[in-house]
Amino acid sequence: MSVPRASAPGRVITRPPALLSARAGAGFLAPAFAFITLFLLLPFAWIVGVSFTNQTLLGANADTGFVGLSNYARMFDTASWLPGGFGYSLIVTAIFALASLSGQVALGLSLALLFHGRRGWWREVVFTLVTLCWILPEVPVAFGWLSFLDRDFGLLNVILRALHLGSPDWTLDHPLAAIILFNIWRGTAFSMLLFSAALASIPPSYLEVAAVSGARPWRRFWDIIVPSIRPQVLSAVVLISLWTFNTFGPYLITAGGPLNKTDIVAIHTYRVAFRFGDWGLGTAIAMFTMLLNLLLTAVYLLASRKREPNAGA
Amino acid sequence: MAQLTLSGIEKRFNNTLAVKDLSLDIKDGEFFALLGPSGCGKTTTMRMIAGLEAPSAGQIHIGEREVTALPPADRNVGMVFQDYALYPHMSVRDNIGYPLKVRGVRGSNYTERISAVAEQLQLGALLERRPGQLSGGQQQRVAVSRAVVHHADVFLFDEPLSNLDAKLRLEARAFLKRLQRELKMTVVYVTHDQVEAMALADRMAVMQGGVVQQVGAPLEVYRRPATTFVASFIGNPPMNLLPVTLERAGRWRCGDAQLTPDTPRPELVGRTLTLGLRPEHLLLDPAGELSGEVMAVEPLGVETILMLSVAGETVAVRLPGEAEPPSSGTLRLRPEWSRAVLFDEEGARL
Amino acid sequence: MAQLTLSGIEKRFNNTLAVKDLSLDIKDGEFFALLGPSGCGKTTTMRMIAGLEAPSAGQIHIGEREVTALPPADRNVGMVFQDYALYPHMSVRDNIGYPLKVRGVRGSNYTERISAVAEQLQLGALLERRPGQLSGGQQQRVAVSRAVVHHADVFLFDEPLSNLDAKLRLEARAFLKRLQRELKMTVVYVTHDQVEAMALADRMAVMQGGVVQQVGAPLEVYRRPATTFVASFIGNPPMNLLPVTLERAGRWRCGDAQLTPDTPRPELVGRTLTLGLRPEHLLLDPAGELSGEVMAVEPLGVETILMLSVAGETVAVRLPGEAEPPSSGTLRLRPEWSRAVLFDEEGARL
Amino acid sequence: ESVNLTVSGLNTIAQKWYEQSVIPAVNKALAPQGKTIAVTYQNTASSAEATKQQYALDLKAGRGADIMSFDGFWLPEFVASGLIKPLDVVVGKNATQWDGWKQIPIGLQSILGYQGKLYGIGQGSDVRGVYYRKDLFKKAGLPVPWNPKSWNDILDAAAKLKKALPDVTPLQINAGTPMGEATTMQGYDMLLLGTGIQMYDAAKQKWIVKAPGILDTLNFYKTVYLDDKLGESRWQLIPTGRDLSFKAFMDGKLAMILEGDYLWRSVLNPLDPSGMKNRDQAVAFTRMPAEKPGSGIRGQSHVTISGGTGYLINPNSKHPQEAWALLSTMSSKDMLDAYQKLEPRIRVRKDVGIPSDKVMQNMASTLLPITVTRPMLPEYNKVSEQAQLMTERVVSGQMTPQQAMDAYAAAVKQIVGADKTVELK
Amino acid sequence: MRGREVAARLGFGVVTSLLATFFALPCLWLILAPFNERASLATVLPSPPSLANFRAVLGNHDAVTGLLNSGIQALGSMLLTTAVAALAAYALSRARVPGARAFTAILLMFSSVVSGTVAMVPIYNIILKLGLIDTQLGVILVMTGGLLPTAIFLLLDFVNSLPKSYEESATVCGARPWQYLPQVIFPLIRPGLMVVGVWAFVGVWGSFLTPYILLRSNANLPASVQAYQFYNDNGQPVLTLVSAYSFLYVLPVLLLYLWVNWRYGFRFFGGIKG
Ligand SMILES: Nc1ncnc2c1ncn2[C@@H]1O[C@H](COP(=O)(O)OP(=O)(O)OP(=O)(O)O)[C@@H](O)[C@H]1O
Ligand SMILES: Nc1ncnc2c1ncn2[C@@H]1O[C@H](COP(=O)(O)OP(=O)(O)OP(=O)(O)O)[C@@H](O)[C@H]1O
Ligand SMILES: [Mg+2]
Ligand SMILES: [Mg+2]
Repeated sequence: MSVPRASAPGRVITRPPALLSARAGAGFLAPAFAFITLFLLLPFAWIVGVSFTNQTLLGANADTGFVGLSNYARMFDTASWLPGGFGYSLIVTAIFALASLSGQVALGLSLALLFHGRRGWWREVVFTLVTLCWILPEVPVAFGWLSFLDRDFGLLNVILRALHLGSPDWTLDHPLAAIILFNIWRGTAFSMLLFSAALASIPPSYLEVAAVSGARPWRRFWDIIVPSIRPQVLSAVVLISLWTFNTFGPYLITAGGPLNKTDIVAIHTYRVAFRFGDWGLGTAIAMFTMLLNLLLTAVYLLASRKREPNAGA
Repeated sequence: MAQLTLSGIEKRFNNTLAVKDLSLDIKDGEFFALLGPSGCGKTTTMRMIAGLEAPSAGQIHIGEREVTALPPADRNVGMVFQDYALYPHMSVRDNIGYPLKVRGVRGSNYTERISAVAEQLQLGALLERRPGQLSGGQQQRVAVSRAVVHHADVFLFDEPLSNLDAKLRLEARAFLKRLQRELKMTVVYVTHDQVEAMALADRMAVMQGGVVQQVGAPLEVYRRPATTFVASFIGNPPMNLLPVTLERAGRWRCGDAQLTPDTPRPELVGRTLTLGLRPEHLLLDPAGELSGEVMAVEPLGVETILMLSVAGETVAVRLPGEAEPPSSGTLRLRPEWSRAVLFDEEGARL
Repeated sequence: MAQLTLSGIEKRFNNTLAVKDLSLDIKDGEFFALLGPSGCGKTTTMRMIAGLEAPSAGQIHIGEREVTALPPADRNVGMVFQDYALYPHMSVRDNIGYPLKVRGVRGSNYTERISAVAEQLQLGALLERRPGQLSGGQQQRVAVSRAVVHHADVFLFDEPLSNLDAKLRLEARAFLKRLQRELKMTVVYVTHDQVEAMALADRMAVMQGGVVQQVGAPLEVYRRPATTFVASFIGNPPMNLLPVTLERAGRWRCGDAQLTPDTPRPELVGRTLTLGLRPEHLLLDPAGELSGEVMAVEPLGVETILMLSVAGETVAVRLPGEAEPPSSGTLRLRPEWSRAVLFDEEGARL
Repeated sequence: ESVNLTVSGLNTIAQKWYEQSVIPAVNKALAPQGKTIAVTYQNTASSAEATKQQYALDLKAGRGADIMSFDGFWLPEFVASGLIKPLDVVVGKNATQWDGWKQIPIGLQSILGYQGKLYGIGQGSDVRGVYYRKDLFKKAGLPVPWNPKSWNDILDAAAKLKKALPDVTPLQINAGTPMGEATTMQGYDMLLLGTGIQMYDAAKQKWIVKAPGILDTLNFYKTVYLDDKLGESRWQLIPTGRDLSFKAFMDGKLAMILEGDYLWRSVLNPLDPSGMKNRDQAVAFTRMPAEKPGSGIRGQSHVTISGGTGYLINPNSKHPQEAWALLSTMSSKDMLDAYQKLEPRIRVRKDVGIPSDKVMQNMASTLLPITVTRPMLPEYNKVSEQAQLMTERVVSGQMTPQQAMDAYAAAVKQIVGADKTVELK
Repeated sequence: MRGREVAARLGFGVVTSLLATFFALPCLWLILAPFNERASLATVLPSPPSLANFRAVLGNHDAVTGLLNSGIQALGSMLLTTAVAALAAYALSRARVPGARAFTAILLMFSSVVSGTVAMVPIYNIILKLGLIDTQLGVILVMTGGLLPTAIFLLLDFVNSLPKSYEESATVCGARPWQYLPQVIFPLIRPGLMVVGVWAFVGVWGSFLTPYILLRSNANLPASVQAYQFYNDNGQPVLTLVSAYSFLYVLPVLLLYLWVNWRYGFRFFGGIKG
């Protein structure tokens, strides 16, 4: 039998096994790509463009006039760091996002850990409850919270009074705490679901080996669980940060006030762009926010790339 | 090292009884194998010894200490899991050293003890690698190192070799046996591979459905299986089991064939029993009393396995490697009566 | 059914050459085994036959058809994956029928063909179950049914038995062999278990590092391994390999021992070669020329394996099951010269 | 020929009115021309910002409802961006020669008029004043009916109430940003007008950014909310504050409230399930006094301010004549009389009264003659927000009245340009 | 040991009950207020419970239509998003697109900003050009565009964790991608599709701004916009009606979630590792 050679070995470089040919893959991606181009990239281009103009919704500036970077300069003028300014809003947002993030991760992780390896109706009840807080529509839920936080009739204060812990006026005296609490309440489900999936993917034998090796629960948590779910923690941190940074929900609780104490970036942008129709400034703020988000995403990509080379078997 | 005593332990999961009234006495320095088919309760037994599962009844002693209610960390056992459970985020060194680390061993003591074990298990050069960069055999040795780095009283191995390929398995087997001898370890070794159990164990227990069927030295179990289950589980191919009716003393019927055993057993006349014969104890003989139709021939080199249909049962016959039996037709067989075993209606050896 | 021809196929992954210049001619109706250690390229070869991997060079023919560039769906092969890849959301019936469904077979034709196959593989009663409700052995039969329900030209099995426990494995082996005979299937069977390969295959290829070391009938490979690698891979325990120096014709030296072989081989004098002897071809004999120190005794029932240290090498000796050799001390061994094999410096048989 | 017209901003009651009265009437009127009209409704509820946004987008795209409900003070911005056109352009002489104009006072015509052009027909207007609880006043030994002549009268009454009824909040005057325009119109403007000035000096065409009147106003707030604690400052700072004040008033926990006629006809409406069954017995209305008698705007002793809504015709309408026919019909006496049966309130036509409600009728007749409107300027919104913020800063104690006014001045100067502002001494 | 075990169980019970209470309490008002004829922000048991609020709400034709429209828009977007995202995630996972992860991560960041208030003007104009203003399809398309990146991101994890041998065995069986995708792959990642589907449904069901900007006719407006029927002229909610309408508005989401959770389990696969 003659053995015909296609070519000398080493010259032919076949692609690694792709289950899907590049053509079919492109076909599958096409609808998503069309949607994304039409409804994300195109609007994005508009935002970039308008951020260099003094366009307003109505009035004499309703048509575009190029103003260079002056919108960006306006964002950080001297009034910016006073209540109501963008700089002030950034600080508020940073506190809001950091506190919400740590709260959500801590609470979500605690719930996931508490129920790790447990089955049964109680777990179903708690998980359903927490998940519902996440997926129920924002507006009705906000009414629930307004009621919950109400100084006089709110359940929170009813309980606190019963415990002789006073009855603080949440939306007036601690508005930032109130919306942080609200955001944690609303978002915990995501990290809880994420972490319980992550915990379920840790082979039980990892923890058992540690137990047999003499490690106590706290030790097992730090030595085994934390390193094992690091990638998921990273995902959670980035996604929650992104979502928290851009959430508008607290508007329904405090409307950004009082005295702009809860003027987070999304609310600030809403006020500038929607209420005052100042598109130039509004889009510039959106662009700046986007750059901050981009930074976050980049850190995420770098961090997740770094762990790849020494990923285990 | 210490001896290990299980007294009447039992484990119930909801409505399944995974382990039933199990008592074992494992001696100091003994290599003890737990053998049985999948789901028979081997792992559950071992997890109870380690403290990973609480027994529903019974007691466990390690040495003089009762450990039944102690958490795993307080039992001072070493354990190797079936999947090794090496930590992918730690180097080989830190994997091996983990039991030392949690006990607060630090500094030079820490590195020295790891090096000593790694030397012994020929892992010296691999200490800085991650488990993902090791072959299966190397991973197994790391898992063993982690179990032995700390001087445990009892060592537990849960099917440590089942993930290895045939050749590696042979090597690892010899290695484990040597290690156990050298360190005089008390070992409980779980496996469903009877060859492995026989090759390694000083004594072994054969389990089925949560119940120990037989405890004994490997050869004893091989030669005199306590039940038909043990008979059909041990040996490769396993013992052939044929139904026989004792019509008269010294005249047994098996299918159409009339058998004339050495020992007539008049006391059993009239009963229908099971005759057990290992494949090497059925000899090809034109004058044999049994006849069977050839179904398959498996030439394995050192031996040839002949599969026959005798009285409706599949019967294996072990022939030397050079034998070239016909691959079809009917052959006659002669039992080697001195090796035959007889089981009663419930499957217990008579 | 059809024959299968691989001509000089080769597979390169980035910088590893997984399969190198492989040519095989598998006959119509033949049971062909691909045997080799982990990572030697068995799966890669099979995936190239199925079309799941594109060869970097060479051609594949099924029957008269060149299929090298065809997608898997056009090759008309049946395949059983190592993990079975049964679809958990479909009933057993729909799993088996999937190849028919995608080919537009409908109605009574569909159900009848499934029933026929299921009957043959004794799955008739399980057709409405989900794969998750089946035992390992049943799952394997479903996977096989799915591969054979459509009349493929070639059947590919990738370690189909490696997930089964020892007893099931034996049964499944016999069953597969019978099926292949009945349907006259052309089968390529990948395994790393040499016993399995020998029991099943008409011919087998032993691979190492992407290169075929030997192709032949099982017994031929067992008796006359082409290389030291094959010698050490086949057999359980494998062939003992001892370094020998041919000092004079008929006078070979192995360590301290002087050997006097049957055939003096004067043409090889002066070279240092490797002597291969299977464990069953080393006999205990007080007058034997070789001496070894006992390292371990493994009484396996039907046989006893004795591990000795001879001239610095570990040597296995196969003894009958009843043998009770001393578990320490020095024993003398006599090679059965007629069965000895000699390998050159590169490891090829002379 | 059947013409389909779209009308935006009709609430449920108005839609009922349309079905029962307006559509049959307009079809009868058009019958001679062989035309019929069908109407599609578009709800524009939600916030004013959102509605404006929707209108702006639609008008820019050359679309939108044929007849659009419009808040009068949006006009300047829409006119400035050229999105709406006067009636004489869109409709022509049919509109200019409508006989209904005669029944609408000039001041109310300008609800939808800007710079001398009419863009649509106003429909309703409103007035503001003080509501008080007769029962509480009697308990506190205050006279009923009560006619305060100055801010001090109000403060005195409040002080008496506070003393006599410790768990009753005496007074509510809107402040702070959460209430939005309700702060500017019902609170800040009502006080500022009492000092004799308005936010914008129409004669000089300048925004008044510093003035003794502003300080007086802020000091009044400070007295009420901080110094004498006559009001609940909390309500001014949280989003639900205005509702809480309404509820307190209904529950007899609030004695006086400065509000629009909206409170009377809607919130307290006894026919509404959540309204006040005994409104007519417990609640009385009185006009808001100036700071001192005669110190109010135009030398008035009482002040009020009005807004107004109406409907205009979309310049993009394909059927402007039919739209006009509909708009004029719905603004006819017959139709508005019919509407008053469903929803009685202050209408723009002189010949349309408020038949079933003497209190409302009284408000309209005493206050409409002395009312003012907000400045019709594109920047108004942003300035108004600054005014709200100014009151918030005072009421919360964050700034003194002087500091708050200074901050207000600085912010307004930035919004409108320093040359368009004036500081009064 | 026994004592310690009891203590541990007790501690677990107390801690989880407290957490559950924290999550349950703010929802209580939503359940109680609708049945209270004089509902306020106070969370009190209605005495006597009444259906008057519901009668009033259901008597409002536009509001009822709004609930149906919400259903159409949410279901439409859910199906479209899930289908398009599943195809894309499959392609990204299997066709070896270089930089697939960076691509989805950056899109994710985009979507969280671009779907906010400032993007409404260009989106209005795009839909205008497509001739879809005041159509439910327009809303469905825009919502799908906004939801896709996250949907792809979530699904990618599910597809990546699926052994390739499923598709390989299907191709060897003779199936083409358009056969084995619906027959084999999608059923296998169904829990993922369900999570994404529920999440998309909820996202659209609760969205206000997009439908508000794109829709005009009462016949097309969803419940989130029609809820303003129950606000008074001064933009304040009429709590009796709003609470009843909220109750009706929340109910479908609740039922959908409970059904999916019961039928398929609402969970992530192995956690999102990115
Ligand atoms: N956590 C558990 N909950 C319920 N049943 C269990 C649990 N663990 C084990 N079982 C059941 O107990 C029995 C014994 O299981 P065990 O794991 O001990 O078997 P095994 O002998 O180790 O089997 P294998 O060889 O398959 O590992 C089985 O029937 C199993 O299904
Ligand atoms: N997709 C791939 N990319 C890169 N290298 C691969 C790939 N698939 C296989 N290889 C390499 O090719 C070689 C042969 O692999 P193959 O899977 O064929 O081995 P095998 O003989 O089937 O082994 P096993 O018995 O472990 O299944 C190995 O070195 C493996 O690491
Ligand atoms: Mg087990
Ligand atoms: Mg393989």
